[in-house]
Amino acid sequence: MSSPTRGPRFVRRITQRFAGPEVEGGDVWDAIQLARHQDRPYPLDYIGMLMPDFEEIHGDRLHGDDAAIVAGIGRYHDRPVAVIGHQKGRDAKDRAYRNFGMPGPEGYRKGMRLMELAAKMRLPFIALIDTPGAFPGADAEERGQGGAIARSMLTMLRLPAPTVAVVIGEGSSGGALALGVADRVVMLENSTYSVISPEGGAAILWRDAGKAKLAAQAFKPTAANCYRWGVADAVVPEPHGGAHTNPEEAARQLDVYLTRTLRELDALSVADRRRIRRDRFRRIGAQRELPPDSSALMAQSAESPSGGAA
Amino acid sequence: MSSPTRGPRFVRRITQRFAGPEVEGGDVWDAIQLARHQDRPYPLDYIGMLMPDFEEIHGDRLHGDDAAIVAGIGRYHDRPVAVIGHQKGRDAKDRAYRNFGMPGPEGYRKGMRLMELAAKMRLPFIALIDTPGAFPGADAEERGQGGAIARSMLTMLRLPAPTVAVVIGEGSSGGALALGVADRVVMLENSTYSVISPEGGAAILWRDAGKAKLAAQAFKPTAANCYRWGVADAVVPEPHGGAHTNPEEAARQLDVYLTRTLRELDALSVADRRRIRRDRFRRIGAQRELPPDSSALMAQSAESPSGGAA
Amino acid sequence: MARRPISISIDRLRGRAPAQKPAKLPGDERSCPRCETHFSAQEFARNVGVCAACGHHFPLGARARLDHMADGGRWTPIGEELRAIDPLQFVDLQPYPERIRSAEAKGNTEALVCGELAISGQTCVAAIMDFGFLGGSMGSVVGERFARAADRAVELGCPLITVTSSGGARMQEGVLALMQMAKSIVSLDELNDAGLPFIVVLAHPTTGGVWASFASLGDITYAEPGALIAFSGPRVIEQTTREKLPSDFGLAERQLEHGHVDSVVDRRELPARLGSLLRILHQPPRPVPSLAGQLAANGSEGAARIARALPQLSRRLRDRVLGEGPQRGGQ
Amino acid sequence: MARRPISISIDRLRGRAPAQKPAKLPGDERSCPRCETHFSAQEFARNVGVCAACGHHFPLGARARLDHMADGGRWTPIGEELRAIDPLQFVDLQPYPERIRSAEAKGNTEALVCGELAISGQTCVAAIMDFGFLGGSMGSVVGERFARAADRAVELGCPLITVTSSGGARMQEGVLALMQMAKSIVSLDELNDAGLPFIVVLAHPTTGGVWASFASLGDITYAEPGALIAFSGPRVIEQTTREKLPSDFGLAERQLEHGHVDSVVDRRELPARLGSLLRILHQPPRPVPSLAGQLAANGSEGAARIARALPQLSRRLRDRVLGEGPQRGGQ
Ligand SMILES: [Zn+2]
Ligand SMILES: [Zn+2]
Repeated sequence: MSSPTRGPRFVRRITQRFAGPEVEGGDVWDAIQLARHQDRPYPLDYIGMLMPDFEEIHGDRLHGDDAAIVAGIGRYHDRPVAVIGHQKGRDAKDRAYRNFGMPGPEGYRKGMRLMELAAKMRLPFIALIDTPGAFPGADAEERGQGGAIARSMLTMLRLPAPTVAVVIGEGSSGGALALGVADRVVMLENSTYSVISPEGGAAILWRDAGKAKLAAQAFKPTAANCYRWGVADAVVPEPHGGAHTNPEEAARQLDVYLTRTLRELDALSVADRRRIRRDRFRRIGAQRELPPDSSALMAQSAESPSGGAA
Repeated sequence: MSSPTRGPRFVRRITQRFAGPEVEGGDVWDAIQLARHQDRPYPLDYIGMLMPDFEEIHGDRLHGDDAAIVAGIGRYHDRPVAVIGHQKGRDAKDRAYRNFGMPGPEGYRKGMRLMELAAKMRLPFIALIDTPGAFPGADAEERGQGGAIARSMLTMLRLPAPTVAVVIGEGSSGGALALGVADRVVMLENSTYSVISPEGGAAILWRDAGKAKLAAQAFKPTAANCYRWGVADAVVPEPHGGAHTNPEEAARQLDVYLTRTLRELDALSVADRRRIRRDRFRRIGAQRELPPDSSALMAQSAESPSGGAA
Repeated sequence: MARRPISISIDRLRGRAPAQKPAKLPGDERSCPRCETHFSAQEFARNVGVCAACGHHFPLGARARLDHMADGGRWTPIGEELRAIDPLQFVDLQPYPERIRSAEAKGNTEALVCGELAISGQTCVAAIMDFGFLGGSMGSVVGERFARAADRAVELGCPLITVTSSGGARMQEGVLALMQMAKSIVSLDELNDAGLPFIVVLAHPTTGGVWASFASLGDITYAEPGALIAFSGPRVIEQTTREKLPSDFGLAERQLEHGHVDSVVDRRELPARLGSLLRILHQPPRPVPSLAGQLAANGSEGAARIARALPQLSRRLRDRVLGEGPQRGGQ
Repeated sequence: MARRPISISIDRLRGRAPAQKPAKLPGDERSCPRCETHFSAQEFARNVGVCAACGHHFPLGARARLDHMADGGRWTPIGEELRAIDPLQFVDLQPYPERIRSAEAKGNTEALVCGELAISGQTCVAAIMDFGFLGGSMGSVVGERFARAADRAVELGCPLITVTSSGGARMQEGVLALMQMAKSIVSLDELNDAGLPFIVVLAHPTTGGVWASFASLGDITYAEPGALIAFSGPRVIEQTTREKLPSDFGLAERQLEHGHVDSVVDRRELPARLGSLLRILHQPPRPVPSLAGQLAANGSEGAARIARALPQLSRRLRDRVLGEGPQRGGQ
């Protein structure tokens, strides 16, 4: 059993359950620290705890193998499932090997190989999201980083079997969403999901990566908020103090959620799953719609934030 | 009109019509010279003559663009069709630019992009085959030359709309077949289709590339023979002396064949086309089958060369 | 058969150097950042923002692009009624509603303007980004307008064309902006099901979440000369990897070499090129085969007999059951 | 839950150096070309052709591989009745029929041996190449046996496993040999339709038309340590391009780095690894959903009512109409 080293216990429980008020100010920053805690379970930890048999695949059949993405077939409750995740490293050497969980196009294309197998065998597809973003490198760009992310989303959207995306740590930017176009998108209680990492956002908005705390407060990327905005369909509870304090319990909670959700999704037809999946993302967003006869710019009515609980 | 420079007239008519006896000995070598004649029309020549409007696509969205493969959408008899071909160069500079018609994996992957569009829009797919083989290079190998050829075949096999492959010059090795898994495979009268180029075969069998003539005589890769073996479904006549003596007439003959064949194939359902296409290649080969009770190695009966006219 | 040569070489497809910010000049005069030629606002408009002297491509507004592309400059807006709100109560150096207001004051209603139009007589739907509106950033309105444009293309059975110019997802809408990437992908999947072409024109700059979603999934992809096309911008890459990037990093011409673009097209030639492409792709709507005929073709006469007895089977059901939706292209 | 670690690093997956020809020794003794250890035929067989001292992988016959992989060494041949003929009357340095006869005299009937077997209790079909039979070259019999093996896997609803070792297409059958590449692809498409896994094990050497057809399309691809895997062999490449190749060009370990192989697996561990993989992939045959239920799920109650009235609709038709064939994996 590859259970991670335990870190120091976190005494403060910083995230409210999803019925409660949203986390504000400094607490958001604490949430981000918790989502990034170096002892937090990573995909291979959850896989080790939930899937006694797992066969990892390697390589994109084009250029290389990207260790920032792990992908494979696992035996889960006596059936094969396809599993993928962003894999950060825990110690310095492993972190470098995993490129800090920042995939290049090879990683997403390895993922598409797995999707192809999942499509052929009609395997449920489970994605575990935990990345500061896709790797920003000239080589990655020239091998089509943008297209790899886009095509990963499109391929995932078309899968015939149930798909579930779980944000287990930090889900930042298109590099996270590349694995997130699923029937159900859920977040662990202390995970975050954001358009960009706080540092990246601060560098753009304040032109100072040091203003990351401010950016975090502006983005408010907590699980509770994402649930409210309709970005997450559910929040999976973590053990008191965070998933790293008791990985087995975190895995057990995830197991409960996945089992129930796969059962629900299994009952649907391929066509229904596809329609539901499309509708889910088709609805996401917050905008207002002017009444047909309004004189353009000045109208303020018909506010229709279409986010919210799904 | 991009008609090629006319070469010296070929006075000897070397290829018998497909009802006649097969070409033997030195004549096979002459056939090979004719199939490779530097003034012979190339895909862009046929496209220019048959499709007044043509939009070429470039790039594999992964690594680069391969000029040894041309691919695009053309307007053919008032409908869009997808066209692809191996493109050799005519002068020294163009030949280098086109890499002598020897594609790397980028070329086949550009082709798969075209197949994807053809699949989505249900466009007929026309492949014009003319290559000494896929490029043998270390880089090409490391970017997956073998897998690119294999996947090109599989993708082509799955296309929903009619597919036609035409060997217009020399069709050698897997580099040719990569574009040849079609509903109908036809050869121009003076084209050749072979497991390997004569030089390549000689280097392997006689360990002397200079024995190319001997190899050609052994492979007998003429259109007439390929028709007899069931590898070609039809032989398209060329103008007297070869296609290069009158490219317009060669294009006209090809046009007649393509028009008739697409009409036939259009009448079938997607499922039927797929079944017919699979059956066509499933049947190719020549072997014998021992009777069930024969004592293994010695039996000689039940000879069943399954090639022949389809 | 007079027409442009078809044997396009990479060399001939090459474009020009990257754009820099135009210098401010007194009055309505502009100066080209590359060749320093001065020209008037009229000249600028006449050349659709391309320097007549050196071919440098200036940024161009979405409406000007639509006017230029559409036959007779006529197009019918789609989704204009959609406006941004501030779901996060977002404040960075300035509150988000203030940013929206000052962007709107410049004349556009959002960073994506969509319309129904004809190009060389071919009906199509266009979704054009405007870098002048908050850096062409993709927020909820951009996502919803794009989706409605795609819906309209499916209704009409015509191609969808997009011209992209964007800094990426709109920070001020947080994770909701990120989700618009996925939303745009859903629209492309609808186009796929309907068998309709998606044509992308990459203008300067196309970066971040726009490049990493619909912009990189064109069936045919053009780029304007000198356009920067990247997921991560050069500055971010240099800061992260400490590598020095080549001066043409991410530019359209280099992206062409790396296989990510089909052709670099001068903006002045774009309407003609698109017209020609649409003409080639045009497919008359196909007669939907009857269920009976299909089943018979599939080799099951018994079922075909049954199906012939079912005239009440709606076309929509038939399509779904047979897994063969209506195939349409062109207008 | 004792099991092998799942966090496999590239380093740990690395194998060993390429194979050279074993030196001939008096009697049945062999010498390892890498570490020069001598060992007897019994030792060789016990280690399935792997040097116990250094792990060097010798070539191994197809039957020995099947005996090793199959539970209890029991397997049922498929396609053994197929034999080569000489369709081209091919003569190079030796007439083709003579080549066949001397190859057959060594004990195998062709370069591909297929069988139905169980691995760790899981039914599967295996198609194993034999380099000892005309360099493992792919002719018509190889193609037809492969197709029959795939047919059998579809019949049984079980995975197809292949071990490849081949110089490529068989020259002596000319273009008919080339066509076997396409024929093998047809078989893979049948497996695809049936939703069955295709597992490839690349042994030394896997080159030419075999690598450029079924060998490179595995859902999961293992390679033996030191196996050369290439479309064009190193000699051809060096002659054509005049480039000097690295000493590990095309070897399994390097192919792993370049993303073309999932795992380099020691031959001695292969049965256990395959057994574990088959166990993971095992899917019980699914109940085929009723047409009525399917149509209802698709939201069309009217049609569902009709469909409920059609018990005579065969399962085969149902599958085709609904585009959802039976999904099976494992045995
Ligand atoms: Zn200028
Ligand atoms: Zn040894």
